[in-house]
Amino acid sequence: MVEVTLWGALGAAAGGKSKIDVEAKDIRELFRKLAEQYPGLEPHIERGIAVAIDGVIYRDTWSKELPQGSEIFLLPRLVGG
Amino acid sequence: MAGVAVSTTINGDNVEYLCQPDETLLDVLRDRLGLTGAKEGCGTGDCGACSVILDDRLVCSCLVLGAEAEGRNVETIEGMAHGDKLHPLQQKFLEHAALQCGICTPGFLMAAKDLLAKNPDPTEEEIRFGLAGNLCRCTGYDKIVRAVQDAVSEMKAA
Amino acid sequence: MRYIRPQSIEDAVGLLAEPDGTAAILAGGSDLLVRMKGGFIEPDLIIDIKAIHGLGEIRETAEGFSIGSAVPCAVLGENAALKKAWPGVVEAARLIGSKQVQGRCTIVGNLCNASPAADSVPAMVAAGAKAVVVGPSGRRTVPVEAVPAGPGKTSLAKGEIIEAILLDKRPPHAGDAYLRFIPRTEMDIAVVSAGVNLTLDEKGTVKTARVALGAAAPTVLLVEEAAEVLVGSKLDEAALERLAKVCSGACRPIDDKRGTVEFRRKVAGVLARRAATTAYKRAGGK
Amino acid sequence: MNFDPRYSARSFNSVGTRPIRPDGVDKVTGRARYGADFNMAGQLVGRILRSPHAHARIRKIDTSKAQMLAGVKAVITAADLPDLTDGDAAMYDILDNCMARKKALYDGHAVAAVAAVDARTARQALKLIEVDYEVLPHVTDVDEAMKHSAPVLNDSIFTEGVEPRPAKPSNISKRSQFGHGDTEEGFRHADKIVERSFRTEQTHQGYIEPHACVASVSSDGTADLWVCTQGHFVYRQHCAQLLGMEASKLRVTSSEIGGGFGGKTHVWAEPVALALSRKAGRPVKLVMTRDEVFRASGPTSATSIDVRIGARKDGTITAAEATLRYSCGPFAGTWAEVGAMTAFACYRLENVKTIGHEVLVNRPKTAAYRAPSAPMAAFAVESVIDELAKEIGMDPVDFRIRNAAQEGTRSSYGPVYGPIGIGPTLEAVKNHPHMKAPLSRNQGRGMACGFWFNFGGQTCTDLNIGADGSVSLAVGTIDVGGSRASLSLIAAEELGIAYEQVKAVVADTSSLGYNDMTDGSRGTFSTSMATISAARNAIKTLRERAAQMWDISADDVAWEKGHAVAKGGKHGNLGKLSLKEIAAASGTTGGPIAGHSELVADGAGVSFATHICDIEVDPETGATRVLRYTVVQDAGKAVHPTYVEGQYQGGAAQGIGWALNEEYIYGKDGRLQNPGFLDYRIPVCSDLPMIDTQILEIPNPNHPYGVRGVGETSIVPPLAAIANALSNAAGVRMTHIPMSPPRVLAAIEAKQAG
Repeated sequence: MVEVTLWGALGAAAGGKSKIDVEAKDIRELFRKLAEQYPGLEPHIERGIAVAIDGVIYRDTWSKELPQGSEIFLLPRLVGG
Repeated sequence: MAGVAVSTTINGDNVEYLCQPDETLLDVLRDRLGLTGAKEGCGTGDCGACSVILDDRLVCSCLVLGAEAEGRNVETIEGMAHGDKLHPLQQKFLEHAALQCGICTPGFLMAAKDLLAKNPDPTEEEIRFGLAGNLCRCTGYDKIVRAVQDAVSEMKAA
Repeated sequence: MRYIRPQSIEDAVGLLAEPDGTAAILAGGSDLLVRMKGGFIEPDLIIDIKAIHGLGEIRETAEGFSIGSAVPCAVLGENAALKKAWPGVVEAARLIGSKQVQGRCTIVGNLCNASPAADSVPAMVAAGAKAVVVGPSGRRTVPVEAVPAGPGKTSLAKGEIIEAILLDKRPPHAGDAYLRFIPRTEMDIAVVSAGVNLTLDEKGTVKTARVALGAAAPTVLLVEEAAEVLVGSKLDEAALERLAKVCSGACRPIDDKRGTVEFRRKVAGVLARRAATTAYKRAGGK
Repeated sequence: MNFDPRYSARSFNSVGTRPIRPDGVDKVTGRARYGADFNMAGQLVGRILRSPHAHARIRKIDTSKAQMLAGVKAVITAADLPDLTDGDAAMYDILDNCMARKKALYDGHAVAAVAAVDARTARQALKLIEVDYEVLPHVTDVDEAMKHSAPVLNDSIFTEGVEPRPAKPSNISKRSQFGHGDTEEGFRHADKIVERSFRTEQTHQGYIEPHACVASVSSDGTADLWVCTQGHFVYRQHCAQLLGMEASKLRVTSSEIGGGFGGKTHVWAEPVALALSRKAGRPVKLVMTRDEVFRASGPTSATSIDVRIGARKDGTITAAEATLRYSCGPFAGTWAEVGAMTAFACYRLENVKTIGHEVLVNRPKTAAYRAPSAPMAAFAVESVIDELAKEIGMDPVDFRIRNAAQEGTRSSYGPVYGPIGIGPTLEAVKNHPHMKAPLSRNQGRGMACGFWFNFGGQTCTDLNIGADGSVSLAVGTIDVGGSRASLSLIAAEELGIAYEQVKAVVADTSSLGYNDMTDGSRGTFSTSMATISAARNAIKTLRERAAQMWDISADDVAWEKGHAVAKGGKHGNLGKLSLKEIAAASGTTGGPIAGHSELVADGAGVSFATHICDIEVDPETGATRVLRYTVVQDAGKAVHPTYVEGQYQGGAAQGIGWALNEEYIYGKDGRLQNPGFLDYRIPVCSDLPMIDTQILEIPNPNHPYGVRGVGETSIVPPLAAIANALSNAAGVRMTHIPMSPPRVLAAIEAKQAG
């Protein structure tokens, strides 16, 4: 079980919650379960969400494991110049 | 529109071409003669990327008509190196990484060459004002100025 | 469209006077080609005047200097005698555009483009320069300030062309200066500018003065009241203050992308004061 | 992927040296080919007709006269680019931006295009296209656009991120919020609170090379696109999707790129060129004019930002808030959101809240520009930080050091930081000789900090070893400023060979797997990771081949300093085999030797910089001059230090231009007044001093060599650094960027008037 923190706009899509507990071993499973439990999040996941695991931001490595007790933070997927 | 027949010298070679009366020298160089070293950054003389030397004067080739080159002497970036030996300015631009994207580089090299031809030992301020007609968006000019300064030292020693 | 390179001024006048179509004079091309590129004009005939004998020369005469209308501004800066006599006019001409443009642009082109912000014009007006106009009915000489009639408009009639700019020979104790304000250090059009031309007596008192402002009104402003302020003074602080005030007051500027009315007013005065100080020093005043 | 990206400390032979770039000679001799330097046999000239109106309904477009003009081979409108986006709103916006569908949404919006035998004919054809516009009220100002009375650009936009969903459409496409703690509680504990509002005007990336491409669509459904871009794979995807092609049938070749800075991460005219070529059945070359570049590509957001920060007398910040309003052009974006994330990222804050509003206006579509959205937020925040330091009587550097984020700090945008460089850059600035240099009258010194995220992303690299032992490295990230040199260094380092033995090239989209764009400072970070991985794969093969040559087990072969070395006492007589020797024998040991890599380079590691700036002000005219400028930034590990310095200097120069003179100026008619380099004033050579740099190297734990992205952060601090310097020089706090002479003079006069 990991605790996932959602940024503002995502919280609204998850029924106003800012923290969610999810049983997930990696980012792929996290996204799948989030979409199942909170259908409102699905369009956001499709548009792209970045996952910060203990401060390191992952945009595309869906195989990245979520260590127990790590800090998981969902962020908008950003663009750069 | 009647074409204008032009006979001119480009990088030491006699060249003849036919151009439209409103066609710029830049368009002639790039589109008719395949000399694409001069770049069009603005087409209005504000960026210097199309700089060439026309009878010992630095000009924006976008502000010269192709017809005006009749009987004159045009120097472009393609004529700057001698065979496989780079001009000291070209060499110093490489060594100092005075280019990032490189689109402004041919214009800067022509401007720097013209500057040193008229002032072989310029101060930093003279270099900066001498190159003020050439825009560079990548480097902040620092390494360009240093490359010119280094080329000056080398050319004086030679 | 045709491109013609006449060999004589008469041929040029003849071509310009042709009844059909529009003709454009090409000297340096730094305004003409930009306007053509932007699609603002599409002349039927381009008359390149650079092959006309004498138009590419600066001549020193008994009366002063005659600067041919095809002389690039860079050449003005290379003429030691002209630079010594009229440093303000030369520095104004040398501020037009970049080094690349300098090798092409001309003060006559700058004048006939009729931009209120033209750099060389306030300096020429302050210098009392005259333009030699050639047309179908002959030659006439007019003060430079009579040429621009409004932004983009001149008083020249169809078929007329300026052959040269005349500058007087300098008496002793004379000096001129030109300053403009631009946001960058190069490559900009003047936001506002000032040209000052002074002659002094032996003691350093101003005998005659001419003050002209650029980008301060639809055409260059010759501010006679400013000249009156300076004449009789030794450019003391009070005179300079009054000069600045008069110049600011004389402005009739506009708000545009390059500056505001308030800014132009204030800075016109500042520049006039600074240019006057330089001109005074050049005239030998202390 | 079994590649381990973790950093391990090591010494370097090639990395950290400063060799000449592999593409250098071509660039100083005029041989390098950029977007407009390519031609195809029989090519036509493409040109685009653009709306002169800021906002207008397109009632009808009559192209019949243009089509009849001799020499015109194709005329297209939105009808020739049908909507194939299948509900993908972001793609629809790209399509609508490339060619207006129902409405022209800004001055310069494309409405039709032609392909003709030459430029003159194409220009004439444009004049013959008749567009019947119904001119609508427009709005270009970000604050005006938020008002209830403002004309609504898109009546299907209901503000996202607001509960309950608004009943009426508006120009605010999204509200976002970040932060933690209780700011109101925090402000109650503050001894001093500074609150100010700021504005920044819209700027353009200002690359010297206009957008240019040559498109060639064949009757068999395949197509080629030659184009200057920061991401040819992304361009392929977007163009293929908009034209209804299979991506594999569109080959995109990237030319040398004459600057991008984010502006060439978006497709603009490329789909139009392909559509013209498809209709005309001939190649089409389409090059934007400078006027078009300014009116219809690029710009960054214009912004309006409120900041409020409170601190105790001891220098501890107790609370910080910002509300950020960013213009997006006419399409929904996430620009304010990014600004809201970056605004307070430099600081350790218990109570912080940022709110972002995305605002639609009748201006060109906002595009990424180097650390997009961060410079404006940093301008507002770092100005208030400076003022607050003054209010509590603390040195601005010490104040920042006291509140700087560090490892373990919860960032203002959410996650907790790993090892970061803000503290070290501040300490370096504190001890920098620049801070102690004397100043004269009318001169002032300022400093400011900046943050950017940096990205990694999808990356694919091929490393091929020729029989002569030379190495060709094919990468898929565009080289915008010397990355081919850096990547060659990386390959040389990992293989243990000389830099000169490696030649890096950028491969086209048919020759290599997908790569993300060169954006987010990812070029060298991500592709160096992939290059290390590819080199390690090649080394594995090299070891196997050496083992064959020696007839021993590959497990007994190690790779040391560019040579295969047999391990263990029983092979003591075998000596070494160089890469060259193994390569020479490759034909009989199993064929060519190559290493391939595909990976997602995540873990880019955030980036911080602190800048110092000295300014002189002419109090009579408001003119300013930058006297001295110093950049201190963390690079993780500088692969080619000269090009790292170049990134620092270039970003600083762009920031200086933004701070002092660059701005989009719109008339009341909604038309852009200054679409050219004459009046859009980027710094010229004589405007700037030398820009000193100090590279800090705090290794990124998520890269084998410790590399961090370095491209973007340097544009973040200058706006604030200059504003702070100006405040110290002239005693006026500038809240409107650019700090152009009329604005500075007005501020000085207002102060004198009391």
